[in-house]
Amino acid sequence: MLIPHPLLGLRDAQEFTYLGDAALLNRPDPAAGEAGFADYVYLRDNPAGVHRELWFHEQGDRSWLVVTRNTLTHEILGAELARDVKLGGTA
Amino acid sequence: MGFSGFRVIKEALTGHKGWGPLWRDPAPRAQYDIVIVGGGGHGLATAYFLAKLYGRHRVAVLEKGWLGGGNIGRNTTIIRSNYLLPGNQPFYELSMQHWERQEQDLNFNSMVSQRGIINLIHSDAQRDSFRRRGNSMMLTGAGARLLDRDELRQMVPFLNYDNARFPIKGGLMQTRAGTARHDGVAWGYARAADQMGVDIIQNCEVTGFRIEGGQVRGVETSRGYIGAGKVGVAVAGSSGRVMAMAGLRLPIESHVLQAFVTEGLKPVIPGVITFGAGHFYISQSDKGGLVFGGDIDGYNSYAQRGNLPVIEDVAEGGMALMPMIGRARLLRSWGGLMDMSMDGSPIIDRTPVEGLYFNGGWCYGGFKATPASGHVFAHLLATDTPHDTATAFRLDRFARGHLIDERGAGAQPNLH
Amino acid sequence: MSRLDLPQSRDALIDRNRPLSFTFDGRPYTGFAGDTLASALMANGVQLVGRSFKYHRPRGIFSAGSEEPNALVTLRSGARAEPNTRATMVELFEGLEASSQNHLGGVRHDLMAVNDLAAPFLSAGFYYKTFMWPRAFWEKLYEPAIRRAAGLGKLSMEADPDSYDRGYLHPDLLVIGAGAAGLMAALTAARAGAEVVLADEDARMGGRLLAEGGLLDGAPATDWVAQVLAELAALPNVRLMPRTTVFGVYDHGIYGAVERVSDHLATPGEQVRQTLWRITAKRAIMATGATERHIPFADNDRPGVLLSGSLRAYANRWGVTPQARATDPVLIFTNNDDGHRTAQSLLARGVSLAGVVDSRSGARSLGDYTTHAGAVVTGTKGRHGLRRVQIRTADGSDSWISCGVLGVAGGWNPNVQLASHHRGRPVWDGERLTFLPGPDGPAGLIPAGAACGHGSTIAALADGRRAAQTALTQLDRTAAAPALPQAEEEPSAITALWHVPGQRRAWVDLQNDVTVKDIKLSHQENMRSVEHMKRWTTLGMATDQGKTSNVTALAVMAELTGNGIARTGTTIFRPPYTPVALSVLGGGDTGANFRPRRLTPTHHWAEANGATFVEVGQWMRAQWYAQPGETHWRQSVDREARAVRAAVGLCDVTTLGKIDVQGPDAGTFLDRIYANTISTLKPGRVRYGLMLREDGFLYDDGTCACLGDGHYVVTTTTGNAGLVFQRMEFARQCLWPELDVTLISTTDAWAQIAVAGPKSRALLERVVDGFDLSNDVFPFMACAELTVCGGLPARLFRISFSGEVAYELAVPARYGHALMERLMERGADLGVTPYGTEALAVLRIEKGHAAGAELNGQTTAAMLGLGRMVSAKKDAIGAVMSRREGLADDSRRLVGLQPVDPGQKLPAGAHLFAEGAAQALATDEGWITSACYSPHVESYIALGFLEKGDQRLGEVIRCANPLEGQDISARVVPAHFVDPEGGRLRD
Amino acid sequence: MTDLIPMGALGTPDPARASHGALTLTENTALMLISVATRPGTPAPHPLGLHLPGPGLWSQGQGAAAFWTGPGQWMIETDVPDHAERLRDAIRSAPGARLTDQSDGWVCVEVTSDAGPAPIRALLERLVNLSPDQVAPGHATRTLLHHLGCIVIRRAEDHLAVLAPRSAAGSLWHLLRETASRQVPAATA
Repeated sequence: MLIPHPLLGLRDAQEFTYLGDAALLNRPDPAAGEAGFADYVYLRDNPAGVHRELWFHEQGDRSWLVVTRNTLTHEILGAELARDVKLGGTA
Repeated sequence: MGFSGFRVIKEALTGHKGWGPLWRDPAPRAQYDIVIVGGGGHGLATAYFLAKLYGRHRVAVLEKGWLGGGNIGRNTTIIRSNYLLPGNQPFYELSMQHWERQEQDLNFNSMVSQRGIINLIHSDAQRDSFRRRGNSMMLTGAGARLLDRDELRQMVPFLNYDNARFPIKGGLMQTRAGTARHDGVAWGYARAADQMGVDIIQNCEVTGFRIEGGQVRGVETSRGYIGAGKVGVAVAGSSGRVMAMAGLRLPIESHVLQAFVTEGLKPVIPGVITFGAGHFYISQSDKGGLVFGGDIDGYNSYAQRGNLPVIEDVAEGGMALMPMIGRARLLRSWGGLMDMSMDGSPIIDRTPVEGLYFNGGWCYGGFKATPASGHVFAHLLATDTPHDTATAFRLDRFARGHLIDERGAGAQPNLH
Repeated sequence: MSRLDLPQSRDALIDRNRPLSFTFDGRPYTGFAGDTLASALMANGVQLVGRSFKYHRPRGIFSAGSEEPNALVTLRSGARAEPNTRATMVELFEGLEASSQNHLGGVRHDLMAVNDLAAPFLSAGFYYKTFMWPRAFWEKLYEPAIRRAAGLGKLSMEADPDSYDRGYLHPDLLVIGAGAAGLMAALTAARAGAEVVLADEDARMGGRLLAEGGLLDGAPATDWVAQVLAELAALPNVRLMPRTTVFGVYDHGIYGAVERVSDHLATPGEQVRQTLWRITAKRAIMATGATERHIPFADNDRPGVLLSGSLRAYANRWGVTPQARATDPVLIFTNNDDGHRTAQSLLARGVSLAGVVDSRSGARSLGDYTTHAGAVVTGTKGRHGLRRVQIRTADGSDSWISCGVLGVAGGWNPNVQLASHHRGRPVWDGERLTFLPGPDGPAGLIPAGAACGHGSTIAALADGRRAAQTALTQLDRTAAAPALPQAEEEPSAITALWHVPGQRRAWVDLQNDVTVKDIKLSHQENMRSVEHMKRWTTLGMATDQGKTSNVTALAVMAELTGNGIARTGTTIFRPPYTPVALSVLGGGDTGANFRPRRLTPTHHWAEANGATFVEVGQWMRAQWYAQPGETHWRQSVDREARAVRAAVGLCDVTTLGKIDVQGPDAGTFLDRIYANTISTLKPGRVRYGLMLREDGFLYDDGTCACLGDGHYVVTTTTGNAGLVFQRMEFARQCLWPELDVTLISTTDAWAQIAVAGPKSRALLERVVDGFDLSNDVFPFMACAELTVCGGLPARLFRISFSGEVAYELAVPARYGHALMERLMERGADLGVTPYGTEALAVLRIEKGHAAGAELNGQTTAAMLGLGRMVSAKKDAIGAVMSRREGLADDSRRLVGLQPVDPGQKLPAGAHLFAEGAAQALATDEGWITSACYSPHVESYIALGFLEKGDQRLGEVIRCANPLEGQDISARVVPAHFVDPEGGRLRD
Repeated sequence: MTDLIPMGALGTPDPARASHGALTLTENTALMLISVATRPGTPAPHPLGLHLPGPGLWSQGQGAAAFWTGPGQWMIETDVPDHAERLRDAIRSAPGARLTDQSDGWVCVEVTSDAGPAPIRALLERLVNLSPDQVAPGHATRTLLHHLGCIVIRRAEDHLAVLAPRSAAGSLWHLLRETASRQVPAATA
């Protein structure tokens, strides 16, 4: 696969480490308690289709990216710096 | 009519005219006591055990494609009961005991071949952790042997003992482990269940659940509505998709695991060998193909196919472990859809929807579990209580913190 | 037979001036440069080349390409022996050795051919129905016999002696196949300036143009091929890759390809044998051509029966036909015009023709030969090679025709495989009677030419150009369309004939011995889905991946279901396109350099000082340093551990991960990373920290040193360094990007040496540059930046893993070796001793420090007795989830264990049970995590997790290791075997 | 100054060197590396006027060069010790800039060709999965060399530098030598 790195262009996915659903950006407040954290840590939409997900450019610039990818076709629809997504509040 | 060597001879002499369908293709009835969603190994085994052990015959298995077309027909056929944790090991040992009488129980030769599995040891620390695991196996009667380097070398002389990046220091062996013919398992269960009256309905895709007042009433399908007293879902990699139709989110991600087979070769590999340090495991099929695999690709996928880096990684592992396989050729590679759970262990439980039961989260280990999974899921569906060997496979264990994490990898499915 | 006598001008593809000798099954033969092994065998009249998989029937060469199902040989010998090699793809070289396979007692007199007599019992799926009784016989008798009979060739069991390369290409356009369509596509794109890679599996580019013997622009097509290749070769933006098979299509335009760099040579010499290319192409053109299909009829599997187009290729490209005797005439069986083109080619080359059997009523000859219109072939004779063919003519009468070769032309199947690699299904074209690439193929892959049904030369050329123009447009390039060469029309006029019905066996899959009857039985047994049929009969699972059988089988199935082919469906094709050697897929280093190794700065010093090394993650670490006279590792380890307790020891701890954390918010950030509080740490101080995963389990431990305001150094365990860095970056970028903090990994920059033991201060005082090491100024858990050895910048941490007074001294890595030497030299009178990871482990077990075995991802802070470190006052990763009932109620605690009999060894991995309890998983109370012999305690000791262990001190329990037949009594003791009060390390 | 004698990353006091055909591999032991980090989004500093380039790029200045390593992060290279000291001072005084000395964190192998760019291109094709424009002169990037994480700097058409973690120097050297020593046909592109 090729990941369209927003700063570096197309890079082979082998340079990246995958984490999972980009919902992991939305870490709950401690007030959410165990139940809130259990949802965050364990439950996934796991869609067959468009999926926003986190990739780490471990063998590259060490950026975490939010990649939008179709899990049925592997087509990639876009990639953003996770930091920008988080700061922009669009996670 | 039963299968036997005698019958094969008789049919051969009379032009094979007497062989009938292995199973019927019935039209779906309006209502069943129990509907199983998923005509893979686990679904078919569940139906078989419902009929065989629990006297439930008004049972249908709904399969969206052709029966046995999912992971049961695309795995690397390994059977073993070499687990560490008490939540897992008795269950897999139950499965192993079923495997040992599979042919006789089903009157179908699924070619269970107990030629052993060896997990290679590369360091003292790994030997310690395998000793802990081997003792769990001993304590459940599964049996285990800790092999030193010399014993191992006698058994599998062709490994790279002398110039390895990860030196081979021994192995943990389960002699009762081995392989079975994957398609044969699906067909064996399908035929036996069908003979006991279970309706196996192929090309019937479930498109929704009918839930009234928190109670499941039946399923909408591509072949119309089918009423059901209870619905059991056993759809492996499609778990997320199917359970979402009942409004449930799961601690599961779907991932792709690739598997590989070489051209046919005369016998070389005596049993199953797994090389954890190099992410490679291998056995040889009855037809002579070397069947091997490695890690999952590592990203969420429903595509049933993988990519080159893992293929190269697996082949590298193979070459590093046994450089004599270099001139064998990869014939075919394919991908299966793995229902990777958050702690690497399965879920067999009731759900918040009354009458809806779930069986999934098998990661890449579903094949070996097929008989026990069918047995305990049937038990749950029939009795509403978990089977003794499956009490830990609860859905709420994640929220409550009772994880069954063999690898200690935490809530990241692609690390299990 | 001998070569066809041809005018040189039309026979340029073999070089008759370069004879090459080779052997097959030990017998010497001669061929020419340009031959394949198959064409050379034909030229020598060798017809029988192998045996089939199940029935061990005689097999001859069936095709002229990579689809070959029959002529599989073992090429070469010894460690280079390569089983199951297609004779049709092997370029002849001087001294080539090949042998036939899958027989017992010679290919002519195979004893296993007895299977053929038992064929009625070996029907599709027979093995699922029998071999079940008695149970024990399966593994002992039936299965070994089946396994011995199965398989094809043999592995040499020797390591592959050749080397392999791997490479990466990034063209604009990859053209797969250099036939008419591929060449035209490459030419079009190349002239437009695109970066083009043109790959073809054949040694010689040209595809079917080399085989047809036709004319382009009035000259031999091979002239046009040469001219195009010359132009392409001269262009800087084109890379021609003959002998290169594109075997798989992966995501986002990535193609796997294998270049057979030196397989055409006797040995690779200095070169690699093969190269694995990963080609990332913006667009690709699939000009992979088509494979001819055969028509099953009774006994259609004899040597001498082959594909008609291949017969034509052998005659035109290599100047041979495959009769055992040169005078035997050739017969053609066809259902379309293509069979007649073979007849024409053969006539033109002076081959004696027995005629054309054409299933189409009204078919006419295209030359001077007999055509049996409306006739079909109904049988054959000839034990090891074809002698006679039975035909049923239009009027229903049967007759026998003597011939040595039968070419079968059943129409062409486009090679759609690559287009199916993303699981897209081919679609049925009822007019052309073929499957074509479907609309849901891989993005960016454009089928062209015969691969999408444009099989005639003229159509393929035009379609290749069209495909290239499409690709160029998509790449925003404009291109002039090169003129197409003039070619003749080649009509097909196919009428459906999928098999000739009859009572006898008619083979569909020649290698796996699947017949029309097997497919019928499969249908009868309700194995009707195509996938079920395939799996029940093993059809299409042969080494050709069904290239010669799948479509035909599907047509037979469609006939049985009455549903038509389009509705019967198709199986999809999986990579690789043709089988690929594992050695090239796993190319590169397979031995000690299989994976990178990291060496410590003192590695070479340790090597020179008798160290034995051990792999720890990626690192090689000194395990112990054997001194002269020490014959057992325990002697060395005990000595090293004692030296640390009594004097001073040195251990390279560079491998611990080091992360530089800087920024005004660094303290706040670290508070969220660590379970305990860090922000209160003052410059010059170090704190022990615990990291949890977000699920509340222990993840890593280590120290955090504060070097100055907003500047910390985090250390991690050796194995987790990369992961911890990744998680910290996750926290920095994804969870709290508002914090101003930066992270830099500095693991490799510093050589860090632990100086441990009561005399460590005395030793260090001899190397520091006037730095006050007294306890008051530099107490336990202090750190400083300083200089040593006359001005070398260094960092000093007063931390201890052993429980003794201890320091870790870090200097720039390039000075690590010299520092080690200096410390050894300055400490000689103090008894300074280097120690390895074994002694390190002994010391930390004695002190009760957790390491990898205790931090295995399944344990909690509370289990280590460190529950209080998880601060309830702040938010940190894992804090909330660590309070879940399953973790909070886990009452297993880390304890020490000492055998009641001090001579007994406690094995790590033993399970713990109460004395007298039945030993089962249900009564299991824990396990031993780490164990060693303690020279300090003078007994074996261990650490382990035990149910309520903190409340059971003094109790005698059982350590069960049934795996090795042990059951040992041990006393529960505190997990500190040395200095439980911690006075020594604060001295 | 210390009397300790520094050791090359390959375990030899002198820089390692090897030649294969047109390619020469030399361990660059004189190189000093200084990592500069700023809060992402803040302007890049210009220590002593040195231009810190954008993503994927390497730029050469007076007595020093710099390449981008990540958002808000650069590595500065110099082989002039005094200049290194001045650069460190300049970075320390730049607002918000953080300095980490990495001179000993990496091994650097300079690969030069005496037959023009073709041997370098052919070597690159077999080392890294990057398109030619990503490794064109003036580019630098961290990537995978087989299984080893490295930084590749294209200093010129005929000059490549490869940096690997210092501890992996032996593996890098082995990898580069093996690849260079194979008979690599000159690239056509």
